[in-house]
Amino acid sequence: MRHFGLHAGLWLAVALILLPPLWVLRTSLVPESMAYSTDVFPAFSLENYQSLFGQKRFGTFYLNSIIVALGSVIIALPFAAAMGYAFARFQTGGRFGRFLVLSLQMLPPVALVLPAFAILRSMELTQSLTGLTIVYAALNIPFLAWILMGFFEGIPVDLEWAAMTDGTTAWGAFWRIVLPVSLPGLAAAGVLGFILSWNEFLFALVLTGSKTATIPVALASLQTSNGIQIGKVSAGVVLAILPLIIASRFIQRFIVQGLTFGSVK
Amino acid sequence: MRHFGLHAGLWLAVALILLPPLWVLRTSLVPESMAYSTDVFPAFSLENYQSLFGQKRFGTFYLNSIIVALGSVIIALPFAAAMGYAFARFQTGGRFGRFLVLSLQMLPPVALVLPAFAILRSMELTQSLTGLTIVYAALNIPFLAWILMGFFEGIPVDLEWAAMTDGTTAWGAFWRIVLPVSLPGLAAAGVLGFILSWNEFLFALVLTGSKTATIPVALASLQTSNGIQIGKVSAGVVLAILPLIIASRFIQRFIVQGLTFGSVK
Amino acid sequence: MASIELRQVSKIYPGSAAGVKDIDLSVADGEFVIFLGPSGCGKSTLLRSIAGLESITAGDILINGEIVNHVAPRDRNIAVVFQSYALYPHMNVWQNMAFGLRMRGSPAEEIDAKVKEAAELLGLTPLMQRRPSALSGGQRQRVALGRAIVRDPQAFLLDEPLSNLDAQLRAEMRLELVRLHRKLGRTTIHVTHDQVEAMTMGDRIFIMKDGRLIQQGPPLEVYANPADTFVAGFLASPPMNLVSGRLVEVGDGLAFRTDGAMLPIPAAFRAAYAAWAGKPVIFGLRSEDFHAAPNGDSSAPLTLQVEAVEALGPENILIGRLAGAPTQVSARLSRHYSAQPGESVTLYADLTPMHLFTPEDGKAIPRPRAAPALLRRHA
Amino acid sequence: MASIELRQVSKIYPGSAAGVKDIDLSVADGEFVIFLGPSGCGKSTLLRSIAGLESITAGDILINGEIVNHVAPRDRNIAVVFQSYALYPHMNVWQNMAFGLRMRGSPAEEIDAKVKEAAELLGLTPLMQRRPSALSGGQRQRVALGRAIVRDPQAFLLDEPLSNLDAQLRAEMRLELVRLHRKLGRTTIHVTHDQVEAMTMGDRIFIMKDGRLIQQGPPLEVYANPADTFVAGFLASPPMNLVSGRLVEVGDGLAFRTDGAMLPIPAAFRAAYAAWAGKPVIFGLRSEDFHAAPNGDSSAPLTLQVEAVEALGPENILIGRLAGAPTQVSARLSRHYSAQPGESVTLYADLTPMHLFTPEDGKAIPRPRAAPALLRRHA
Repeated sequence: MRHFGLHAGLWLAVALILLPPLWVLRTSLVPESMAYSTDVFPAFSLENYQSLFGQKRFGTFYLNSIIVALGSVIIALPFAAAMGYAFARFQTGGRFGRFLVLSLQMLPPVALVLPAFAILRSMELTQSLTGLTIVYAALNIPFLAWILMGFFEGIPVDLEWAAMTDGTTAWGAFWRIVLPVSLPGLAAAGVLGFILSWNEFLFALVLTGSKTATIPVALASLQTSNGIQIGKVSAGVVLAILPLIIASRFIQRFIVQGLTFGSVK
Repeated sequence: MRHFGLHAGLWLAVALILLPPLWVLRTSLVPESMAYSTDVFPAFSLENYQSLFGQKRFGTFYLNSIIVALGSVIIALPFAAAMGYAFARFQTGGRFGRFLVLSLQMLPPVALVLPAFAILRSMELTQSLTGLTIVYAALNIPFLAWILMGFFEGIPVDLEWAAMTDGTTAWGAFWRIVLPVSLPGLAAAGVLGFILSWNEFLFALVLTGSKTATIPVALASLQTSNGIQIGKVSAGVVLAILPLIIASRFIQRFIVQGLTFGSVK
Repeated sequence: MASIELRQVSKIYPGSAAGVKDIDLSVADGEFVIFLGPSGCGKSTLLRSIAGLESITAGDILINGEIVNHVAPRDRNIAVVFQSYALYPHMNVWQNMAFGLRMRGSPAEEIDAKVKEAAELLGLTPLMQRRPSALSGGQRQRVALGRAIVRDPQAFLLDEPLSNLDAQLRAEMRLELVRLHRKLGRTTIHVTHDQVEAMTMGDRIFIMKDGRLIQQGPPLEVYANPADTFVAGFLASPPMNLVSGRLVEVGDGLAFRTDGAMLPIPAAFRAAYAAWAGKPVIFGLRSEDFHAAPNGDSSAPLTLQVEAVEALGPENILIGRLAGAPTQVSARLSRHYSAQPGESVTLYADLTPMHLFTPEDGKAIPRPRAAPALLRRHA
Repeated sequence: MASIELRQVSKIYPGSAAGVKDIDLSVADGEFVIFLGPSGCGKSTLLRSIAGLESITAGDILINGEIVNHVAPRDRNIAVVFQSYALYPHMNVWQNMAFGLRMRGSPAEEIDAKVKEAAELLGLTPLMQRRPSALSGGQRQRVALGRAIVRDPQAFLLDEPLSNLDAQLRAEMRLELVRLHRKLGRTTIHVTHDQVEAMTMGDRIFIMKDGRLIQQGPPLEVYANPADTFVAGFLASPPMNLVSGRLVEVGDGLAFRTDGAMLPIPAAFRAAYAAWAGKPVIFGLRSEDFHAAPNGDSSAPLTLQVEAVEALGPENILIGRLAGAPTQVSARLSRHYSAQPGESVTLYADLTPMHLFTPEDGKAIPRPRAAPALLRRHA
């Protein structure tokens, strides 16, 4: 009897967590007019998705988001890796240096938006994907460096020493041993950076134009002028999460596959 | 000669990193009229700070931010700790469970703002600090749980076993051993949660009123209507970062003080 | 204060080969026993099951004759010393040692008295205010021991408590643990993979392999009568020499024939081994049973082609092969006897303690038991 | 192919007591030497300095007579085998072994031939496609060795390569490393804290403590003539017995007097020790120099109050005290001799290999050297 109560409570908790996202999925797949119906599934329809990709040009925004998020990660990762490695292996800057990296993360983004806008305008990069990509890369670097620092610290220095006696330079040991061994960490950091850029709203709103908007900006536009178009918002949310889930599952497998260290145990 | 070039390059890089924040500090301490002067330090003045705390009611916003950020961390930490511990020690939900936690982090915040607004309005909690605190707590939980999970995994299960043979229940071992030993991790997670809440803009903008605004919203208001008041913005940025720096330094010492495990090495 | 009994205990981890299978054993009240085996043999799993830290898949665990399968660890009144010591890092030595008593709600004066007594016993008194991180390895080990003693438990379970100490300290703690056991008289199970600890510390050894109990008995008896080739090899260093060959009839006796040697079987064993005449067997003889000179009736001369000499200081180990044989043989000789690699030397094998094993499963072929060498004292 | 010489080498870590100070040593071409010492004594630091992985604070390191202080590790042509093995986890066995040659730009056929040869030598051929994570500890150890051999380096530096193996495998690899050295003839420095490895593997031992070189020499010579009480204690298990007392004149001879015993100093040492008559000294005698029966001229009877007996199987260690003495003494006796704790037994100490040390700094008091016991062969 006690166990039954416990299990009922647990299932209730699971339902509380899982129902909202499932309801979003459901709402995205019924016609807009039935979105607020209390029926579980009144009618199946792809009209929300069709409308998003047709009339609302979500295809473009989707592509914009991918370009910006992917681009920012590709730019940020090498810098972050070099920075994280320097902190991890050579204790560059000591404790104060590490603190400085973390403190970069503390600047309130809202204080950076207008300066960023001013700089980009002087370079004629507002309303352009290039500008937003650069800004996202800059925002990502300290965070990714912090994460990779932890990862590099977990790689035994013996591996680099072995490579150096085997005939590489210190740089060669980093390039041929540390980087390949860190692939799971780089992948994880990359995904996190991708998620942050993908979801970012404030900078995207200020720095993009109607053609260069990203998904969050597009989602916001569905929620403002003519009231909330809940069906389309739901479909947009589903679309927004989709690539993240795909990326994570892929990465998850990659991480789990586990290049465990060939050293002891 | 080669070394001289190298060092010059390094100092240049350091200057590039350090100058902007130092310039912000400088701008906050000169009169508004001389903010754009090219002189290094034309005149010292606290007028920006006085104006912020007088006319701009920054004192209130400051207090609001502290209440909201601190409150959200205090609410989120116990849940996040329980969740992280369950994932770390009992492999609750297995790999899929962990993935679910991370995926909560992927929801684009912009898609959550209006639902949150709707829910809070039905509870008459818009324009209130309570509402914002609850929302921030909810946003913090998965992220903090993820961080603490890693920390709990680093605590040898032997410690809990020892406590359990010493006469505690499993819950007692968690409460009396795991939690105290994890204090550095809890502190680090708490600071991160505090920073995220402190800097958050989007939810704060939508969910607060003129009296319950937080620092980021107040900063944004300085940058809009009558052009950018750069002196006050600079002062505001300095004020916004100050508590974070204080908190981090304190926490940093706490983390470094190092409750290294009493087990082998 | 407690006997411990395991009946058909199994612990299976889903999707893993580890665990233990069908373990039957009993430890008498006050006994000091050793669980010995290579890493992964299941000895620590068994220990944790007895402590209640792991639930068992099948069977019963009895403490003092009562089934405790579902009794919580804290109610079994058993103390565990972990390999990692598992000291609470946020407490000082005093607090670590007092924790168990405080959890049981003992009065403050009693706690203080007992902690002081145990600290005195272990020489920890000057360290009471230190955190574990400020202690050396040996001191941590003592605190872990003290934490166990203070509670006055029914039994001590020690999980490789010496494996993180250096050689000299390990030798000292071996003696000290035995001394403590004699003083406290509590049932003790000591888990180890070290054959020296196994030989010197316990009343009985339980030898485990791949989750099964292979052999049990007093150390010297197991040493003298290994149940199979695994035990023969594991319980000594260098391990017992094992040579494949064939049992043949020679005149009215038996002999073991292998490449390069023909060894007469002692008369006392002939009847026992008669059934194996003509069949392939594995011959086992310990390295200390080779001598530089003939030694009694059952000595047989052998020619060893020396390949390496390990001069340990107190003794020399000669390693080589019988002429043409594929298996390496090691002989433990006094430090006054040596040879050069490449030389051929004549050694005399004392065959009284010899063993034969079956080639199929390595089990010992039964023969009259050898008495342990221990109490045959002669000046 | 390489001699290695260290001249006044120091490595100081700022703000740390670790490091090494003023090390002078030289290793001849083709020699196999051991760096022995407790953990933290600086032996690994020294090894890494020779490999070029750590810069030294002062002094010179010479390889083949040339100062290499500022030569990069990859240009020293030295192979290091790390305690952790440090296999590249993202490469299979073949790639791990080929890495060094590929970095040096060797032609593909040559790489393949050399890797195959080394794999054959170490029995790794069936494992070439495996990742390190799919190998056992012993296999990893072999791959690390193979990776070093393939490159045909001038010298091998081995940093506790056996410490992560279990006892049996460790004994096998000891022999195998010696065999490999004999086959390849390369200068080898083997770092260890294990006295058995030190005694059996090297041509010479260098004993280190607290960053300083304490003693060097062939193993048995160091064993027979320890420079101080640290070496005396470290190089054997059980360590040399050290008893405090006083040197006294008895008739025309000398004797060592301590609580419970009076031991005559052998005539050969009287002249050397004469200056210490009447002064406090530390007397040292190894546990194997106690016998159950008188053994030649310099045997002295002693009464041992037995406190513990460790029956190892091949031999028994008796641990006890001389009547009333505070220091514990251990005696290594044959397995045929034993006693019960609590008994008093008479043993005979062979005083020929005795030592005296100064109580102030533990240094050995010079006396005529004892020849190592090794080659006094008698059947």
